[in-house]
Amino acid sequence: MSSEPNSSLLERVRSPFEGPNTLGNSNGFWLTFGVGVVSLALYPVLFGTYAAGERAVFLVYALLGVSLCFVWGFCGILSFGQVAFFGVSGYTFGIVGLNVSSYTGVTLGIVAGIAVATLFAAALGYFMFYGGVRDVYVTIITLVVALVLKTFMDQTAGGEWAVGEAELGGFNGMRNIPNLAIGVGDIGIEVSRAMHYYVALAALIGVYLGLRVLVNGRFGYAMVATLEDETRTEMFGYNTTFIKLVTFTLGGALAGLSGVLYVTWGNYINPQQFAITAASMPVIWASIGGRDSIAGTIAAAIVLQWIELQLSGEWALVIVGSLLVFVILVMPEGIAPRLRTFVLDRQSSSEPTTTPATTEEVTD
Amino acid sequence: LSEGGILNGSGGSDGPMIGVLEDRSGEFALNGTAKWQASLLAVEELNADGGVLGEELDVYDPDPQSDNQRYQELTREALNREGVDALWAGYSSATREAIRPIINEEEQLYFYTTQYEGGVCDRTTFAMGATARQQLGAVIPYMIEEYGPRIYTIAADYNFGQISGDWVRLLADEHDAEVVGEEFIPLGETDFGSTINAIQGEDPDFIASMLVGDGHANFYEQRADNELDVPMASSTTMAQGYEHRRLDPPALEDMYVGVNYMEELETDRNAAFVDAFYEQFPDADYLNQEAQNNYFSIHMWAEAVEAAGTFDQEAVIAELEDGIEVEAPEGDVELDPETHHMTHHMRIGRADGEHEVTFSDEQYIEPSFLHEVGCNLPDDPEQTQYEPDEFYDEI
Amino acid sequence: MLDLTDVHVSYGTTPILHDIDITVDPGEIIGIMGKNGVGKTTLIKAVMGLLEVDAGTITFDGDDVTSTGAAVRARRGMGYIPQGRDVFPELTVEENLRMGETIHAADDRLQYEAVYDFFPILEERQSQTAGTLSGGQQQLLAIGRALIGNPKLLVLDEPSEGVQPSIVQDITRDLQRVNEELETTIIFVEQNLHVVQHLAERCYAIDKGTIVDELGSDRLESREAVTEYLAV
Amino acid sequence: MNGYELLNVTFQFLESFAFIVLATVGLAVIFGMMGIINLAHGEFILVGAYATTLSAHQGLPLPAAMLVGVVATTIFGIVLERTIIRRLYGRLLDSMVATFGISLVLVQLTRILFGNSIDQVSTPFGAISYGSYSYSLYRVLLAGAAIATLLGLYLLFTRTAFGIRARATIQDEETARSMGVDTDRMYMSTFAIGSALAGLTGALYAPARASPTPEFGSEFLVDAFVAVVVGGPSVLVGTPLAGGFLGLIEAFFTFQWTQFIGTVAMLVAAIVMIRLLPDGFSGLVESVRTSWRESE
Amino acid sequence: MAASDPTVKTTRAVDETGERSSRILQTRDLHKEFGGLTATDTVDFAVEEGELRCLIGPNGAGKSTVLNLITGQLEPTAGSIYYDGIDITSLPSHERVDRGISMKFQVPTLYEDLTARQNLRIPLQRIVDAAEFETRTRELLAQFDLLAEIDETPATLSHGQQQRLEIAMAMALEPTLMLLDEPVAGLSVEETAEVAELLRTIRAQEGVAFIVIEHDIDFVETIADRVTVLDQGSIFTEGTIEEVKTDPAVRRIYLGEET
Ligand SMILES: Nc1ncnc2c1ncn2[C@@H]1O[C@H](COP(=O)(O)OP(=O)(O)OP(=O)(O)O)[C@@H](O)[C@H]1O
Ligand SMILES: Nc1ncnc2c1ncn2[C@@H]1O[C@H](COP(=O)(O)OP(=O)(O)OP(=O)(O)O)[C@@H](O)[C@H]1O
Ligand SMILES: NC(N)=O
Ligand SMILES: [Mg+2]
Ligand SMILES: [Mg+2]
Repeated sequence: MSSEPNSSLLERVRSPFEGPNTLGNSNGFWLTFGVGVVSLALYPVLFGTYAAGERAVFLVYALLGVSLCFVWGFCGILSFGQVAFFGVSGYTFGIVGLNVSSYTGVTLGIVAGIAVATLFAAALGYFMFYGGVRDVYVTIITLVVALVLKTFMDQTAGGEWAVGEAELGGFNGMRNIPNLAIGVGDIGIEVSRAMHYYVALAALIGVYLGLRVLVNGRFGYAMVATLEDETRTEMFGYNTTFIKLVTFTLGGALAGLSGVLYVTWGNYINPQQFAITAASMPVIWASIGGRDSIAGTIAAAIVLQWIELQLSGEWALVIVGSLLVFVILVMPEGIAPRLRTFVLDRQSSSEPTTTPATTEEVTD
Repeated sequence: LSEGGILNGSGGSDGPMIGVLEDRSGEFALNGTAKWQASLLAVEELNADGGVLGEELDVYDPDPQSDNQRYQELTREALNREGVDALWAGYSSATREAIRPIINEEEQLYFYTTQYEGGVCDRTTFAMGATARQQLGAVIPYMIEEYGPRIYTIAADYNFGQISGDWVRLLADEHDAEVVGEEFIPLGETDFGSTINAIQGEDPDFIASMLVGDGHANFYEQRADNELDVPMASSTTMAQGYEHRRLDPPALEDMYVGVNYMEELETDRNAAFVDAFYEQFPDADYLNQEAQNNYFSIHMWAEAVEAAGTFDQEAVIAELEDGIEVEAPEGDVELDPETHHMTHHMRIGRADGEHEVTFSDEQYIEPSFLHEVGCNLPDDPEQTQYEPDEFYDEI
Repeated sequence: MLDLTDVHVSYGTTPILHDIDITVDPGEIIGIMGKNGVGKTTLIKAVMGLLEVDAGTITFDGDDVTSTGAAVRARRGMGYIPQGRDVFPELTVEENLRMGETIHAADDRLQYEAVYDFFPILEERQSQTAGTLSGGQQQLLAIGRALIGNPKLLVLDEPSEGVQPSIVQDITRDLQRVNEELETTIIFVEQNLHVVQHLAERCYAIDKGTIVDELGSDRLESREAVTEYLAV
Repeated sequence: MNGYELLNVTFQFLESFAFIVLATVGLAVIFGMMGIINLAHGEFILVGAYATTLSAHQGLPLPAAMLVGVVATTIFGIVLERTIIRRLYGRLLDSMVATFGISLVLVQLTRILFGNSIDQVSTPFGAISYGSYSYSLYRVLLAGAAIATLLGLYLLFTRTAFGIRARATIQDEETARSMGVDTDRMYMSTFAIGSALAGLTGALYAPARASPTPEFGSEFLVDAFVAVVVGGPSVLVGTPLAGGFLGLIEAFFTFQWTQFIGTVAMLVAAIVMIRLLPDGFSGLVESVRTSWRESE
Repeated sequence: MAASDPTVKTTRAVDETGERSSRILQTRDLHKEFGGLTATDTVDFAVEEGELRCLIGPNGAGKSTVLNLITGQLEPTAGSIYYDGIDITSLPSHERVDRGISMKFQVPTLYEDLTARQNLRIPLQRIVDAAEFETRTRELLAQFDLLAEIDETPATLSHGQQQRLEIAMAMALEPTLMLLDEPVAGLSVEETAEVAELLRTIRAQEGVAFIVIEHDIDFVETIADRVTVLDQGSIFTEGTIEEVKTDPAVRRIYLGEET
């Protein structure tokens, strides 16, 4: 499909990442992607490690957005419950990390956090998909699950709600959660706040590329087929219920990863993470970025968080809310797919030279 | 991605700056807005008066929206990027606890101005509000005397409410009274039908209410609807969320609250303060106790800076620890150097059937609990929160 | 009764129909035939006002209705039976029929009983939701519903699709009866040879978006002439 | 449980039932009839409550003020429908995201315009006393209002031509148009009815809750969503059953333990119900009705 | 009524033990109710290997219901289904497909965002390795005369091409039983003839058995080995198309007088 016959090695490297299930497969896209990655990698150099340490949370949340984009954009499951897996993972990490001291605890905590989130997603997914729950009802159940967790965690303020050393803390939240580290006993590496940025960035890029391989492979075809027409896909011998379960579980695992990165970043988590506002954020990022565009969702998550931080006056929420309405009305499929169409149109009307876009134009 | 450029406040200026993180939206907007306004008023006055150490004072004041995660982010922002010389932040104790690790790690000079459960003994933190010991210590004995010994406690379900509940038990024990029922209610709860029935079932002499925030105001409303006429003692109502103004009478009838300040205090000094406040903010809803605490503590900080001759936080802390007295709208108040808490003028404010507030039993009360447990920050610069259940068997 | 003059229709920028001229006199039964995808449904929707025309005029019952909406045309006396099973799936059979009442003022409509006379199965199923009827039953319901409004012009899009042969025959007869007894003009799209031959008095053949032939009753008699157009 | 306690539970049930039903109807009509998930539903209620409260402060008697609340919310809903919502028909999930945006804007605009709270109007009617207990009469009467609302809706949507047309329009707009229905107006009217119901809820609860704040509406949202789902696609059948079932669970658990346990029990029961009855109560009723009809 | 019909009796010699016979499909007492409404009532129905069976009958007779019961889209209220000697009554749809049952829906429902090649990959990747995708795809498309459309998306294909692509996708699974619900509804005479031709070739080449529901009796005539007439949820009669067409009872309930 390429016009350059002598780039075959490059093509071979690229090929597992490309396919009809991802929007961006062109040279221009990969160039843009490279520019995006490099600018994100250079951010600490340009703006200092302190700023990077603070902004690491943008990347962590972007990963949460990706977890939704994956289940929603590629398998049609709109989950308002990604924050539930995120939060459960964060709390689990906290409990393990606060109880098992030293690097062992942290390492165990990472595993435990992601594992519990994954199992939780699997259990919830089993309950829903094998129970015949569909469409918007899935959305609402996941939302209600998040709200139940919020209600429950909110009342864990008393001393009786401690797991060993770790106080759940109710509305106060759980504090003094250890930093990210890996190792056993006293031997290991602790990730400083500034380094956290790179860990989050690496996780984000790794997950991004991994998902591209996945969605363009066998399983991806099955997911997308399920998304487009479940009954029909079943008639091709696919167990669509199982496909949805696997997808949902994987989405839960990704949200869990993001949850671990979150609590190790802020050393804190509280029930507000399960509230409707928090639960809506991933949906907003994916809607604006483009639900079937992973890169679009990442870009939207980062840009929107940045905008929200900049706008802190009383008009902030008015502006963010209006933006949301505007995007849904004007570009219902999201910005990234729209940009892609725009770029493609331009290319076909002018010379086929690819103009490297700026970071904001990363389309997937 | 480009960073910076549109930063809030005056990131660019190198003059003195304080951070004021107070809620103007979310669950605590009712309490936080006036805190923010009174802070701006204090800064305005300082600047009109030639600034602090001759320099104009800047404020970093984004809205944390009652969201503790945002508080953490903004606190880091204030400390590390804005480099504020002193920080005022947060209404609820949960907020304070969320940002305390950051403040302690960075050894930031921090003023927490809400009335609270008490016990914080941190080297760089100054608690400007009255403690549960000061408030409940004033109002609970009064109520026992006035109405009888059977107490029913309802409190917000988080650290503040739980520890305040402990204080009620303790005070009950000290005064031969009894807590006949106790219910901790999650923040944001708005249905109190069953709570009211439960109270009616116990028929206590009075209710000790440490409810917090918007949602909980519904209790008072529903109490009136259900014609539950048991009197109430509180450390949280009226002086903060001005329920006596917002709710229709007689929701707050027979509410007795231990306060160091309310807008309604009839002193000349307060009248001037109230006038200045509403002149600056004509649309303001209410000038609450915490707003007064912000106001006087900013002036107090400025005095300490002037005395130290520098904005250097260690020097200012040293100056504060030297003992300082300010003319607050509530009356002259002193900082207790050992505990970093204030000796306050405590009054019992009572709302009648028309929500008219009257004050009685003014006492000048020291922050005694921390003394008892041995908090002495100039000598022993620790970072601890003492809780009453560690020291009293009665709980 | 109905005149289309030089009508052009497109979906967005894709032109579908061009230079369409059709004339229907009162009381006539007109067939329209053509391959799949040539634009028959598009034409019918343009007649009903569900699609806007790019050019040309449509007059109905003496009035220019080119720019009036579907609802208005329906109330002026066009009854429509859409292609496929476009009944309201979650309304009951009876409620679907009641929708027919919207078209005309109360005094001017056919009673349910008359419809139930035509299609007894609908009476049996009156309180079942229409979505759970079999395909053929849904088609009957759609016709019944249109009849309730007592339209002057009945517009049908492939009424025999998915309907059992005996009922196709019944429908053909019933439509003729409607045409005679109620003096309803009928225009229909069909692929079914039987229906075209037995029902149509005159027939237009359509291909590549335009009318390519017009068959009078004489040519409609001939199976060859008709199948040629059905398999254009 | 003695007699008085039984009364306590009964009243708590009636209060829960009324709350759930009234919180839900507006949302349910807009969701069930139009396929729009209105995350700004709470803010529609907010508009009703503010309009009621503010006009009561202007000296209007409470019933008149409530009428103002309903009318204001209706007009507000129509304006929103004309400008934004009508572009979202058939786009269920998009409608959810867009209305969430609307909700953010409305809450914050309310705050900017009216501050952090407005003064309350008091609850009428006083309390019923029994033994050492008492219960607010107004709150109990709200259950009556809930039932009356449901009854009215039932009649409107099943007994009137308007109702049938509205439902038909939602199911197949094009065909409805070809049957002479002005579908544009149908959408608008249905949305207006949903808005009016939200406004009614706001008006009824304005005096029964503490002073309205910009967050007033969010209190209703969770119950409303849960009940819509548990109720199932048919609003008229589903809403009262969901209200009754969830209200019973909430009242019982609240009575036995605390309000908090009651809330959690209700949410958990809702999740279990959705699992057991993916089509909600109305789906269950539908299939029961079919077999009953067949067997007669 | 059905039980007393002699033609049904002959098909009743079921291998209850699940033993293999030349019958690829056998249903026993298949009964389906929708909340009290009986859609099918004790249907005993058998299809031989490689046979093309047409299922006809009045609207609402339960034909689609029978098909959906065989694919597993619906669960029977009572009765069982044997496929290739094995009881598949409680298997989920996708496992039935794995065993060789394939279904083509009436309305073409292709994956709209995928090209013909990618559409075919969905069934193909179930049974062949990635290395063979391309050759198999080309083979199939060639067989169905769609090779030129390999990179086209469904929207740009004609109705007839879409129908063929759909059948190609169903065939990609190499089924032993294909179920078609009204495959020529709405097709022109010409296209109908094409589909009939296609079915005959497939059957000749691959030995696939078919169950076809169709109201177009001319079409049925050109393709069917045997015809089963369903009425009111029960088998009314079975036989060759000639037998059925001339049966006055069938004419009365279904075909009508003309034709
Ligand atoms: N909504 C639409 N948008 C774009 N193109 C459309 C749309 N609907 C139909 N078309 C195209 O317009 C052409 C004519 O379609 P139409 O439905 O009128 O055909 P038809 O003759 O009724 O076919 P059939 O016999 O299959 O019903 C087809 O090529 C079709 O693909
Ligand atoms: N989901 C359902 N709920 C209730 N009744 C149903 C359902 N599906 C089908 N039925 C009923 O079952 C009977 C058989 O329907 P089915 O669709 O099998 O008929 P069919 O023979 O395929 O008819 P047609 O030739 O018209 O397609 C019909 O009376 C129909 O109304
Ligand atoms: N300090 C308080 N009220 O949380
Ligand atoms: Mg057509
Ligand atoms: Mg059928």
